[in-house]
Amino acid sequence: MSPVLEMRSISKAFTAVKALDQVDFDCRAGEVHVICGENGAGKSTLMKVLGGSYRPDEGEIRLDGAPVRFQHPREARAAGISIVHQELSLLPFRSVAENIFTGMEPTRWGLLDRRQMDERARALLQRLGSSIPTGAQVADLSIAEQQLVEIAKAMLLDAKVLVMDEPTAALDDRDAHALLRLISRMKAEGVAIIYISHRMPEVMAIADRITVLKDGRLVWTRDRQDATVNAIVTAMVGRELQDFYPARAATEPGQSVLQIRGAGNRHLRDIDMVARAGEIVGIAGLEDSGKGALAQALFGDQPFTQGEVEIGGKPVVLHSPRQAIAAGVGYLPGDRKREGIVPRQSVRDNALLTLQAMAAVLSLPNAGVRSVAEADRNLRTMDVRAGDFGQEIATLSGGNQQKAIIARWLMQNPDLFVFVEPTRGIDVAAKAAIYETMRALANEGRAIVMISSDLPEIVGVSDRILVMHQGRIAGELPGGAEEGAVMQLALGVTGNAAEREMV
Amino acid sequence: MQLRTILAATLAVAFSTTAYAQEFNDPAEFKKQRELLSTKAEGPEGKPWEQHLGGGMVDTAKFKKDGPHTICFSNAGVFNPWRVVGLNNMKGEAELQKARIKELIVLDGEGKDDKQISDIQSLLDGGKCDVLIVSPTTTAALTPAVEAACEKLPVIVFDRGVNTKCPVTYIHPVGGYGFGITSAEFIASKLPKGSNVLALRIVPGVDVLETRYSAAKSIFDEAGINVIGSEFTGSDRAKTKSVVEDYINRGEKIDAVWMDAGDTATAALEAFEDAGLPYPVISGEDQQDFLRKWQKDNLVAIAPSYPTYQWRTPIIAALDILDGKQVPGPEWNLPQPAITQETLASYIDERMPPLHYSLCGCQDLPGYPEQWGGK
Amino acid sequence: MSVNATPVAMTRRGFRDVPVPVVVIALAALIYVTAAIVTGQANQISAAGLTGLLQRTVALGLVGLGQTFAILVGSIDLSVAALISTVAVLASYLMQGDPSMIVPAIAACVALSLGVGAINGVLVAYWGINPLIATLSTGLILQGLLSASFTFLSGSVAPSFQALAYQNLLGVPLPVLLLAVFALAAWFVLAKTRFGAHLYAAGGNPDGAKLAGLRVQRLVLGAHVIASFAACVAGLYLAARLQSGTPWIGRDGIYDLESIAIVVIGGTLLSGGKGGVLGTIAGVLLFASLDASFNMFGVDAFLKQVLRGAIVIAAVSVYAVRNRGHVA
Amino acid sequence: MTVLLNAVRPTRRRTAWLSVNLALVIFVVLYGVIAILQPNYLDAALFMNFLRRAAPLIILACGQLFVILSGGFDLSMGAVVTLVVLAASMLIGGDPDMTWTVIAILYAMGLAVGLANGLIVSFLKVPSIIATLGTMLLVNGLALAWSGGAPRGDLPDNFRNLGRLVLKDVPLVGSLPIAVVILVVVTLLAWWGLHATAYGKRLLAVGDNPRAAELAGVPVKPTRISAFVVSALSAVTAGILIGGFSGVSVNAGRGLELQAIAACVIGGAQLLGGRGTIVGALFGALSLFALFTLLNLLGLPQALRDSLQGLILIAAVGVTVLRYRRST
Repeated sequence: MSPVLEMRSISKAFTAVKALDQVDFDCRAGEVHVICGENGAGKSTLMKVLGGSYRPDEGEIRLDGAPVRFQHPREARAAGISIVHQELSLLPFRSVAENIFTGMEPTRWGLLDRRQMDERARALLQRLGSSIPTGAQVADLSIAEQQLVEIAKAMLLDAKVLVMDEPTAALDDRDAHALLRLISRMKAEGVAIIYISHRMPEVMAIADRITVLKDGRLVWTRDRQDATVNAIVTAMVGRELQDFYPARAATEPGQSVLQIRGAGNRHLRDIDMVARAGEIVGIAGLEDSGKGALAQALFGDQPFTQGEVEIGGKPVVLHSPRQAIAAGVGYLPGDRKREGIVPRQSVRDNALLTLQAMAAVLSLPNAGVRSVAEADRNLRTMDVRAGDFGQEIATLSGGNQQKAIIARWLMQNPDLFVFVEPTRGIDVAAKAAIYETMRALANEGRAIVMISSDLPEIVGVSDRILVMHQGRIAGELPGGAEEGAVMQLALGVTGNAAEREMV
Repeated sequence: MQLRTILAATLAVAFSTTAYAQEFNDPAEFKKQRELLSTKAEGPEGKPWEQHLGGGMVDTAKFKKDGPHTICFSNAGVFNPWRVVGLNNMKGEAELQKARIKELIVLDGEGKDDKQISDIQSLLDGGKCDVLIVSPTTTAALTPAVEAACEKLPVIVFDRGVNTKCPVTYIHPVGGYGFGITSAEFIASKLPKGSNVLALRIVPGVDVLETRYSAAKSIFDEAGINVIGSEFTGSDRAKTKSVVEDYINRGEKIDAVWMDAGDTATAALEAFEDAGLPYPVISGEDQQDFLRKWQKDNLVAIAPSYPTYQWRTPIIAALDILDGKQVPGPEWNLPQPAITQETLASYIDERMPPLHYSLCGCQDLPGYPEQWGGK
Repeated sequence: MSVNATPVAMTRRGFRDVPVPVVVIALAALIYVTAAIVTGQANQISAAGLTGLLQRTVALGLVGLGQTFAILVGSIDLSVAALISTVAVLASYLMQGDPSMIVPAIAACVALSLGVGAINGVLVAYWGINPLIATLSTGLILQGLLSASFTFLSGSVAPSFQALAYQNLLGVPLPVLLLAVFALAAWFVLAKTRFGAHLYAAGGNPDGAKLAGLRVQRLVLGAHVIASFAACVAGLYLAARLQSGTPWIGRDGIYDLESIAIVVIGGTLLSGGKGGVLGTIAGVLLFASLDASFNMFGVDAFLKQVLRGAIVIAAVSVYAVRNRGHVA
Repeated sequence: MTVLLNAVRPTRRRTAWLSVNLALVIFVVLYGVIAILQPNYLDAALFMNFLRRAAPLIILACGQLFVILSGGFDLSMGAVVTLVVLAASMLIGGDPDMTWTVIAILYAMGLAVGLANGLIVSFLKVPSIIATLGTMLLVNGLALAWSGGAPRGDLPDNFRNLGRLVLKDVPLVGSLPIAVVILVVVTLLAWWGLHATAYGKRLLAVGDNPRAAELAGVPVKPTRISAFVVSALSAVTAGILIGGFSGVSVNAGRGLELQAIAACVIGGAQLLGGRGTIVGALFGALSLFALFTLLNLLGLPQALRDSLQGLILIAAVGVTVLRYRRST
């Protein structure tokens, strides 16, 4: 069977950097072709070339055998290439139907045909197994629902080629599984699907073929049967990663650093938990289980309204991030771009920000030369790769930005660290580095609370796992527990039902 | 110097589109106002706001009505001290006549023609007014609204006119040419031929101001006095001072300063003080700060006026009209005196604020001086 | 692009659900009626009084409708005041009272304003200059050229043109009808056409809109052209109403800042993507009824300014205070 | 403001001093032309006088920069200047003994206005462009209502001297206006506050990404409020200098807020926050003022001053944008 899409010798350079170098890629009708690669490997650039956002410097794209050149995304879209973007591209204040039809609005007598929009949107969503009301405003939907709208938008035109760029990054396991089921269905309908992901289990579950990119070059393309996780990871990072997850704590955890009794607020109820020095406590749960709310409460961002919290044995009030920081809490936000970095400031200033925030208002910005040196040392410890720490942080890759924010907290030396989705959207090598840092921080006697939607990560990294369901802690599991057991608690159902959900 | 000319010319060419300026040089009006300046006023002695210079009388019997009356006033706005003092005069006059007035309704146009038109409309719709006084923002713009009002009420227009004869009377002092004539003739009389005068003006394009400059310019030309510059200051003291400083720094000799309105006169004088130069001959206006400085520093100066007492006249006219008495009209020319060295002392009142206009004719009104900001 | 997905409890009922324009219109009516009753001028609630009220909305309303387009695409237009002056002056200068010049004069004004809109659009959308700075600058340039070229009231419009501003049709003043037609057209474009939907998309999420195949730059340019066209109509209306334009009617009318204020008071988001015509009309009605009420109460000119400032803040804060994020 | 945000893309740090350079270059060129036309502008005394006159605008620009860096605008500055000049004359009433007390009161008023702006933006979540538009109307109205539309009372010499007195025969510089001393002190203070304290870094972070700043422990609301306070206090300082330079006037301060914003922008500050320097604002303001002076010297029609200001603004921002583009 000849491929629907062929990309031949695609090259694209930005000023000095070659983002793509002679990359060949193709995709057949009815197959799922997964692209793997570290951040910066060129995956997104390749897809932007395909989608008409970038024009390639050299190379050729053929669709159904005919060469095409896209000047604008609209041309790619018209040619049958649909892209589900990693960053949501929705309009928050418009309805679901309006969002799905953006740029493709049906008209009747030259006017918007809203009835047709509603009907077709409803049909599309039904096909995706969703019953989101088409008139709902997108801002009122959950992230998962928004992701579905995004997919419906991409499927509006009977696409020949459907590109999904980390579509499960924002989804919890339940929603991710639903999405994977959908993909198999579309595959059966003969759509050529290009799928980008960092989640290895997912990749192995749905791929027909796998392509690995590294540093803008094609490493290899193989059938799934001929690829192993190890081979993929090795190809991605260029070396073997034996111990992806670091070893668990060798010693027994020490004294309790964090103790919560009977705490709750609008989203949380009856929270009792302990985190001890030297351990990593994983918090798992579905999207709306309250695990995010727990992190926010621990950091005083959305405070507890009842119950008691002790840190280091002393009762504390956590009504604002500042109070939490003063009480010895560090916090790595889940959304790096919106909640982590201050993009136009230097890498160094980003690392120094909390120190500056907690210092006396009119003190020297860097509290003396010492702190600059310390910031640089921490940045180097975290292996932040930047030409110069004075460079704007927005120019760094996501993984490096994340490391710089961890460096920010190293300056603060907190007793309790809250990590929210620490590796979301980060490539494999940076992931491993972050896990190692977390373990090292724990080994130095800190307590770590890690909130994550990534089940393997929860299971692989945590010493203990707390699973949340409907605003409560539904149960506790030891580190290394079966993923299924975690899921079972997260869903709040019996074992068999959970198994069914998983399929 | 040559470079400057070239630069200026290039820029001017680059920017000049269809440069268009309305003609403000009306020799007939110039002549008329020059005559009016020396016309003997008719009316009560010492009450210039009740006097008139020549002109006829109009019969108003048809407007006779039983009192007390509601007088409505559509004001252009109170965007400068002159209008603030004026409005206080009008309110003072109304207070003085309160036995005959039920209410004085004042709507403020905020300097927007469009709003003033609507204001007049809503006064008519409100149905309370017995007579309407209008001080228009711009002549042409308010004409249709005034015409509409004339059909329902007796209308009195003052300060600026309208392009219609329908109002019962149009009250105004001699006018802009008169102002320019008085001030420029004084300066010309104090300086030899070939002297330099700097003209400081507020903004371009305002009829009542342009005529002042046009009159002064022709007198200076006649007398052989050079107008070395004509600059707009926007009534901004800092700007005025800077402009004068720039002229001084340029090394030009300034023998006299002519101003089309006096509110920044003291700022202009300060520029000379700061530069350590003697004061020039100057024409200002009848504000207290200028008069005091004049007296204190023995300036060679004159203060022509566009007297604020004209704001009293419309109330008087309105009541007369509603009583069916004859009033001067259709144009009511008020005297437009100037303050000279001889009369200076009598116009200075230390109790009054610096920007108070001395020719307010308000000394006998109730509430003086507190209502006018005095002590 | 982030979509505000903070899980708001699903108990959004009551006051929060009432659309902003409705609240603002109710407020405007309340203020006006209260003023009329308290000051014993109940006749201001008559047809004549209300017509007078509507008449006050025309100029600002027209500009505001155009401004709505600019703000909806996430831009802003500060050049409208200068453009209004320019159009008003140009119209009266070209007509010089000659009815045969009405059409050429209007054509020239429209052409000029479309040009200004296009320049704004190019600077903002294609050159990437911050819209505040870009339109402030074009406004300054226009104002300067205008004041330098026309030092005074230049000519006057043709009498038959002027009549348009003063005539009634079925008891309603023509200008009010003009505003109504314009508002209806604007509403129609925004709510019923693809172009309108695309404007919302361009403002709500420019990157997303581009990926969905929209030509965002063209849309922003289009919105600016519409904003300038609306300012042109307002300028022509003012020229007709005032017989001749002065080079400062736009500036004195503060049409730039006031038009932004009414759009925002009407619930349109300054960042774009949300809002609409009804809100703008509500905003201008609020301003007009304030004006009329101040008149009825005889509020002192300076105090009026104080109250207006306070009300602008209060009106916007009523719903802005619900925002959970940071505002700058 | 999505389009606003996207207007200038984040890039290399080089651009920060590139834009400072640009303002410096513009200033040097303009002043050079002035000096060619009028060679005595190269005298120390005349340069000092130039600085004396530029001092209020520079001080305003420094204050405005704090608000711009925090991501907002302060449109109320001009009104604060008006308030200061009127209030000073009313409160002092010509009594030299009152001067220092009154100056303290003026700063208290500025503090109140700044706090009001900051609180409205931070807690009522009204976008600053609207909030400060409201306070602009409000403060201006209050000042005029209080003074009855015309200032009462004179400013005594010891108050006037702050803006007017020039010390002669000062070593090194020859003549030295008090205003220049104040200017230097204020600029150094502003530089210290912004570039030499933790506070400055917080301010940049708040303007850059308020949510991230909050989660890094920055007290976002107090920081933002303080920016408005700094801005209002700088307006008070400028008001005192303007009152001192030229005396009481109701027009003092009109339009200065836009000039201050323009100065910051010419100096390379990024609207909506995150990037900008005091040195940039300083040279931006000097450039603008040099432009005004040059136009005065050329004797060009007053109006063209606006046009040229507009052109310079577009050019300055346009060049910056193009440079950013090229470096990405």
